Amino acid sequence: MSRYSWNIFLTTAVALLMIPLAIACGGDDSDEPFRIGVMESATGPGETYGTVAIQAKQMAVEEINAAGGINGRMIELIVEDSKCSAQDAITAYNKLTDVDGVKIILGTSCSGAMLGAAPLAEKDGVVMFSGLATNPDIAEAGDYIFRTSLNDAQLGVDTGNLLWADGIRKLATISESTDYAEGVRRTTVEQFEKRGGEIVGEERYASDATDFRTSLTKLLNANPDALHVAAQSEFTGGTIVKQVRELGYDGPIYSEIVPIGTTALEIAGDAATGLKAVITDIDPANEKGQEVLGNFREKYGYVTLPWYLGSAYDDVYITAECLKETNDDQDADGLRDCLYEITWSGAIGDNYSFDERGEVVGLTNVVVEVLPLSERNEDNNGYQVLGPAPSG
Amino acid sequence: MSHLAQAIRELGDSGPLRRMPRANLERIATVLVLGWAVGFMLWQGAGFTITLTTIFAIWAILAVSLNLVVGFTGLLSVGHIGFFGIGAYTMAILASDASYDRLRTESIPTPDWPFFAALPVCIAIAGLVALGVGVVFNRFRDDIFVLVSFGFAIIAFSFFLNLRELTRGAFGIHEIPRPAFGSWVLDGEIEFLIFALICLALVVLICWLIVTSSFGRVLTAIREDEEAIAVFGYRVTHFKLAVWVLSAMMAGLAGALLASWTSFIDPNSFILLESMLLIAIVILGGLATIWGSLLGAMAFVLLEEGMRFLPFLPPEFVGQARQVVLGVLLVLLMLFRPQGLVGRYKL
Amino acid sequence: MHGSSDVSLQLTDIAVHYGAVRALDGVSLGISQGEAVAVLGPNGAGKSTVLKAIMGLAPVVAGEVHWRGRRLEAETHEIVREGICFVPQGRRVFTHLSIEENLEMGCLYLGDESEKRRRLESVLDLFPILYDKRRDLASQMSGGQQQMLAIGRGLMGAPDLLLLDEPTLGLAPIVVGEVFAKVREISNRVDTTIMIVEHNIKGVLEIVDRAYVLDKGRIVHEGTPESIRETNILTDVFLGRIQPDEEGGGRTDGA
Amino acid sequence: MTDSSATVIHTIDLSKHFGAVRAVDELTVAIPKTGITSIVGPNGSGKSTFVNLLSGTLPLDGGIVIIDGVGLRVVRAHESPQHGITRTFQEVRLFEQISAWDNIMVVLTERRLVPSLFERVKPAHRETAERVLREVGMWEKRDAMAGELSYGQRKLLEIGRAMAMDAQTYLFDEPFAGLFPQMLERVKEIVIRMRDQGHTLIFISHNMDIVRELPDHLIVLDSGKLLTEGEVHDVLSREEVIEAYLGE
Amino acid sequence: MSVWSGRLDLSQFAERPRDLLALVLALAVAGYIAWAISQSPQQALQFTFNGLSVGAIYALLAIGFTLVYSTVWFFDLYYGAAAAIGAYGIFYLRSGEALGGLYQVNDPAVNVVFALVTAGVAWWAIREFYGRRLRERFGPGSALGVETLIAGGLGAYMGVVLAWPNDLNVLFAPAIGLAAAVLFTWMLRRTVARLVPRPTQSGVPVAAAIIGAALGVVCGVALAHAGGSRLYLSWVVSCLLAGMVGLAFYRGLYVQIIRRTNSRLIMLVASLGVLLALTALTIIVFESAPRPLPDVFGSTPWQVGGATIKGFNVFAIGVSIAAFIGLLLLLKKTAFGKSVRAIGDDEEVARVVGINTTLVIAIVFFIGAVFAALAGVLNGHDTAIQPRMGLIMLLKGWIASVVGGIGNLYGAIVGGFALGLIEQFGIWNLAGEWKDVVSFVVLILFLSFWPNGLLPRR
Repeated sequence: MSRYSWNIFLTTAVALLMIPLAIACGGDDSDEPFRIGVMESATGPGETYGTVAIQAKQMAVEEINAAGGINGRMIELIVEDSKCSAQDAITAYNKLTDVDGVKIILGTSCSGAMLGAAPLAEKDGVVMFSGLATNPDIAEAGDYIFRTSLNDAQLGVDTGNLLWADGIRKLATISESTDYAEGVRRTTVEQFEKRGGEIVGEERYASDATDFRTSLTKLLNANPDALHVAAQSEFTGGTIVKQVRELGYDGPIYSEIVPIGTTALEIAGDAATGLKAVITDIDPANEKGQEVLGNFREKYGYVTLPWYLGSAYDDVYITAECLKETNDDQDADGLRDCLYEITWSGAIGDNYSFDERGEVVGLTNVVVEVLPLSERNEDNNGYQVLGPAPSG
Repeated sequence: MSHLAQAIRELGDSGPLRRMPRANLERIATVLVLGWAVGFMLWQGAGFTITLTTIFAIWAILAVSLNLVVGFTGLLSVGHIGFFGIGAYTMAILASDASYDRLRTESIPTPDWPFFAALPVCIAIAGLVALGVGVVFNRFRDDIFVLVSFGFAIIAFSFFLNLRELTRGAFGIHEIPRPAFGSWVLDGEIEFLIFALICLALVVLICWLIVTSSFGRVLTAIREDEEAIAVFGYRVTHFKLAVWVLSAMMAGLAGALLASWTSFIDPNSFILLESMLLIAIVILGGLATIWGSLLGAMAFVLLEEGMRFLPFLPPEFVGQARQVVLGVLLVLLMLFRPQGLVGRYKL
Repeated sequence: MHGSSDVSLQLTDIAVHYGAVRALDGVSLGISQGEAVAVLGPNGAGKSTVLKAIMGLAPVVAGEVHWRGRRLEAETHEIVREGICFVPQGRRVFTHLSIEENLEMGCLYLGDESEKRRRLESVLDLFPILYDKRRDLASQMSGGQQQMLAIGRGLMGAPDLLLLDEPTLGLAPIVVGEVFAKVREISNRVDTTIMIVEHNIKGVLEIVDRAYVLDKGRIVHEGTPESIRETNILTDVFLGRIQPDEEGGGRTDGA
Repeated sequence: MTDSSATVIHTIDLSKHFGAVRAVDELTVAIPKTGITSIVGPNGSGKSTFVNLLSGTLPLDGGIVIIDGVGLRVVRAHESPQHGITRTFQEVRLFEQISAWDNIMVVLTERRLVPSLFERVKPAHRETAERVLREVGMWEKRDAMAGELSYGQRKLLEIGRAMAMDAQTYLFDEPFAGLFPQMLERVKEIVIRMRDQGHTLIFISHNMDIVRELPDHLIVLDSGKLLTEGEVHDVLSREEVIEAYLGE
Repeated sequence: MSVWSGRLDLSQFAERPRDLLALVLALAVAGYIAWAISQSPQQALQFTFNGLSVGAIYALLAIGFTLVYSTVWFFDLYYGAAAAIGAYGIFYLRSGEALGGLYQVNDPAVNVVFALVTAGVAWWAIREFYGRRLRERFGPGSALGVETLIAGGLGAYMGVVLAWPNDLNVLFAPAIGLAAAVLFTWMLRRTVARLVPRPTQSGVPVAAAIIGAALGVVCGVALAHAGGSRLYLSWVVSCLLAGMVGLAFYRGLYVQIIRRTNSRLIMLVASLGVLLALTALTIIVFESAPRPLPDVFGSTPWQVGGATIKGFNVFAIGVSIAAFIGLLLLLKKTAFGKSVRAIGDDEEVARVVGINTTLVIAIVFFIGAVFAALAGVLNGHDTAIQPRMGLIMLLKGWIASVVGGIGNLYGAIVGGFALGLIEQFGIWNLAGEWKDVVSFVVLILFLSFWPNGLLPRR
């Protein structure tokens, strides 16, 4: 036992000695480039968005730097993986703020991760600026929290209206058990029921599920007019569409952005034809947006989730614009004030701005339909825009 | 176990069993991990060190409490994460002051209790659940116990994810408050760290008292031969149940701390894989020693955070790389040192 | 088939270490064709280890085993094919196999079906009890029958040398007598060389031609049963009067 | 038959089946309180099962066990010490990965759950443990792990562990098996000393030298049934015993 | 295995009330299913199909599990990784065809690793089977050289196959041709030997060799031209790789651990380490997101009485039943089978009576891992793959083998299908997300009432 006591004593002593020492050593650096943190889910369920977002941001930074930077200073991105999980987001956040001394964080791609780190950012006065997180709760997360992605609540209202307008009265839903997909489903159902529709079946699945036939069998047995799919990962979205067709269902399918992603359409194949989705999309008439997509394809050889790509890209430019004013990457308050005032025209839309909750205003959802297999190509991403989402 | 007896009988023919090499490995491991920790602190500075130490404190509570079950009682439980989650969720539900009514997402009742009122409830509920589970699990042993404890971890996770009326499912629960003494809220990182370390110290003290008491000795005997110790007048099931519940209560405490520290929890923190990592660090550190679990938890935390700084490793693979390292370490330990780095017991 | 040398098995300076424990320490012994030899000694003397060293089951760190004039360094499962069969301690039979299958296991490697059947018949002939129950599971038999079965299984390999490790351990006196009788019968009738490790000294000395006495991993005596009965060597060994150093549990006070 | 007032354990129609095998078959025996009783019989005659039933290691399938005048239909292992019974096992079952000292200590301390949480080693425990370890000659080896001891030492330690219980009745399952003469003498000595202290000793053995020498009373089992019982030399000369067991 | 039987003995004393309770439980389940069928026969039929489809995969896993378990008495968690390796092997080889080549993965490091594993396993196998003969003929030095040369060649071949998966059929043609040639030659000689009297056989071997070689060439050429065979050749390569990795783990790791200790839990934890490391490595190589496999035959659903089932699912059911029957014959009829059963009873004695236990157990591990990989492949084609699929499949296979009766082959297949059906019917009026909970609750209930499973090992 004496050896243990000695060991324990040793640790305690070392730990006590080292804490002040460590505090003394933690220095800061105000070197040449502006340092901006990036937290995206490079792995985990939100991998596709995270990867696209990181790449889009890097592309934007390279463009800015190639054009001479901001007031002559370069931008440096410090990327951390938030893995679509609150806990990992907190760790990544702490690493970014404590180790790298970052005051501006672009991210994250998952609402769960965002909600985990947001309270810390709010307390520390660090700006968190996401292009992808859609959970309605984020609106209330604080003063320093911004996003260019549309709130799920709006998406749900639009989808509910669309369903009703298309003559759907009995709806079956299946959604992934993640905050995003659940949020979409919930708001959709709420609006749909408000309009007088009836929900005849509800199923959920865990993110690592690959076999949905049981759930789908039950849903189809309830004879719905339409099926609504809300997925977090393109993979599950695509697979559900495929498997439901395999089970002999030929009615309409409605969904959101995920099941019409490139990977999802590749998995679903012809089964996805005719699938309708309410998404935010880059206006084909928006030259800036098309240019960004073109550059991205040239650089990385693929394009997926174009709107989120553009959103992540715009975030960097908006931040850069504000840094021009503040000229200090440690001045989070200045950045915040700038963001509240800014009106921006970029890849994802013209003249959008932020309201007092940090929510983006000035962007709208559209309804799209997936094309038959033979008509899909790289330029149309496999779907056509039917028009703006019906209101009311 | 009778394999062991068999082997020993055979060896007994030719003299006493060979002694395990008790080289200085223990001391080397200790110094290595501590040195690593110190070096890390010096290199990284205070802020991050505080975060890491807090994570360490929480995992150490888990590891020490799991060691009571695995190392001292010989029940290889992979389901400990379930109690951790129960503690965290109880704290979250009771103490969260978020009012979800104003939001459009799933809403749950939030009684908005203060931290210290919710804490005993967290511990108690983890203990109660453990009692129920333990009564059923008491009959299982060895690899079947491993299997059903896998089951418990999965069932617990499923409840966190799917019992939406209580846990908000995948949305998670946020705005979980920090501990507060009256009006003094421990919202600083250092204050919380100290609080967590005090909790850890308490848990270590309690565990130390348990394992050095008569109760602890009985546990080790149960680990070695359940039927034999029963003949000497001990109700084995009660002892097993008691240590299972105690250990679960400590895990519940760790969960409550986690919830309060991160202020947000969702089911992703309580997946099966985390539980497998947890058992890996307990075995890695050493079975049937408290110190070993502390060492294991420390190595575990340092491993992940240390690997973030490896230049050749893309950041997104740090978690996986750590898992690879832990897996390989586990294999090597089973090969050369089945009792773990500073352990006192071989499975 | 037989080697040129009179000595069929020769151990030279065998040392076996289990970690720090020296189970055997320079043991040399030999057996001639047709002999029956006993290895005696107290617990922990290394008796069983001698047999295990021959069978390649013990970590031999030094020394050589020669079998029919050639060095024996095959793996355990190949040694059986060399004509050495080992009947381990403790009635270890395959409990989930029938008696017949158990016996077949003794020469599973043999391709020749008719030879297998011939051996099976001769073994069943030697053990009539087994013949009656040959379709039953081995787990349903009594201890004595299991021991017979284990010996029979050893004989299925048609061994030139049969190694028996404590064949009477834990058996009732009546069965002990039977086992010894069978061993004697095998030794005489089938003309098999036998090496037997036993703690029942009285019984085993009746049936062997020669015996070695082991203590603490060394051979302390070798001779005929008579010579062992005459000298006090066994008493000395068992009471620890030889080399009273080292050994921990074997204090002689109070004896 | 021994007279019942001096009987410590009395079984009536004791039965135990393993599937179709009747390991113990309606066994009715009485074991006298004083002296040493030995149980012998061919392999598989149910000796160990009998001991396991008495100590509660196996549940009864039928019959009654009367211990000190108390009739039991169910014997629970953890209650057997309350009936004054303790035992050793055929395959030595020590707590392998704890020290010899702790192996003894574990049977000395508090049985009740909650008090045991707060109990530390008391001087009285220490004294008993030391006494027992010295008695079986294992005092020098007290810090060694039980699993690292030699076979004989393990046997001694197991007997020591039973002695530390200070019970009325000791069930020893093959205490002499596999021991070389020197160790054997020591175990014999211990057994005699315990008898002289007034304990009841019941042991199973195949070693006929010892069976002839030590016990006062002999019980012979055959295929789960009582073959015969009585005074040692008388029993050993009976026809049926010679036929079923001794074969000389 | 005295531990095991001892434990079984102790738990065998089912008291009357427990039996009664079990009966009530069984009746309740039967009643529930009858009620479900009466509610919606079509859904019940669909659920049955679904249950049998997944049950086939569980059964396949459980069979392999049981085989290994009843030989070495520990649950080898590597099986989870084997399933994932099997499935990802297909993805690795066929990623150019899946997802329109979106995620091309061909990593030289991975190829080298598998080439080395192949070489190592081949080296070991040659030594084990022919080592003695080679040494006797050529002497130890040159024997070693020959062995190394052959093994190195095979390893390099595997490396090449993995590096150019798009030409798998061409690359495989020589190997298949050679195998076919040997097989045909052997068959011809045997047939001739049966039909023709002995003395007139002088020219037969040469003729047989020529004909056999010709047929082999035909096979090889046919294969090289059959582009569609690539997918199914990938199955072979993938299962083979998983099997070899399993064998390598046994020979390189488990044997060493067994030599040092003999504790089932130590083995279990070691294999847990293997599982953790391999799962993480799979994620590192292939990323954690799920991926689909290319379409196979039988992907279009059939309508049967209002329910639909894919031809591929029927195929999977057939595979698991065939695997079961094959294994059963192997165990009952062959000397190998007897060796396996003998090793299950007592490994050391089996060695002592002349069984090369290392070899037999290695083959058992190989077979088990191949079955697991096959299960992974079937599951992957049926739905999709993701790196952690192995863990879930492993647990389901484990449950199936325990529910069926530990160490009993019949139990494993019954358990597998039973688990598949129970899972489906269990969530008849529960939400689908509770599926895993249902299987574990069933497991725990089962173990409480029938500790030995449905069909215990004698």
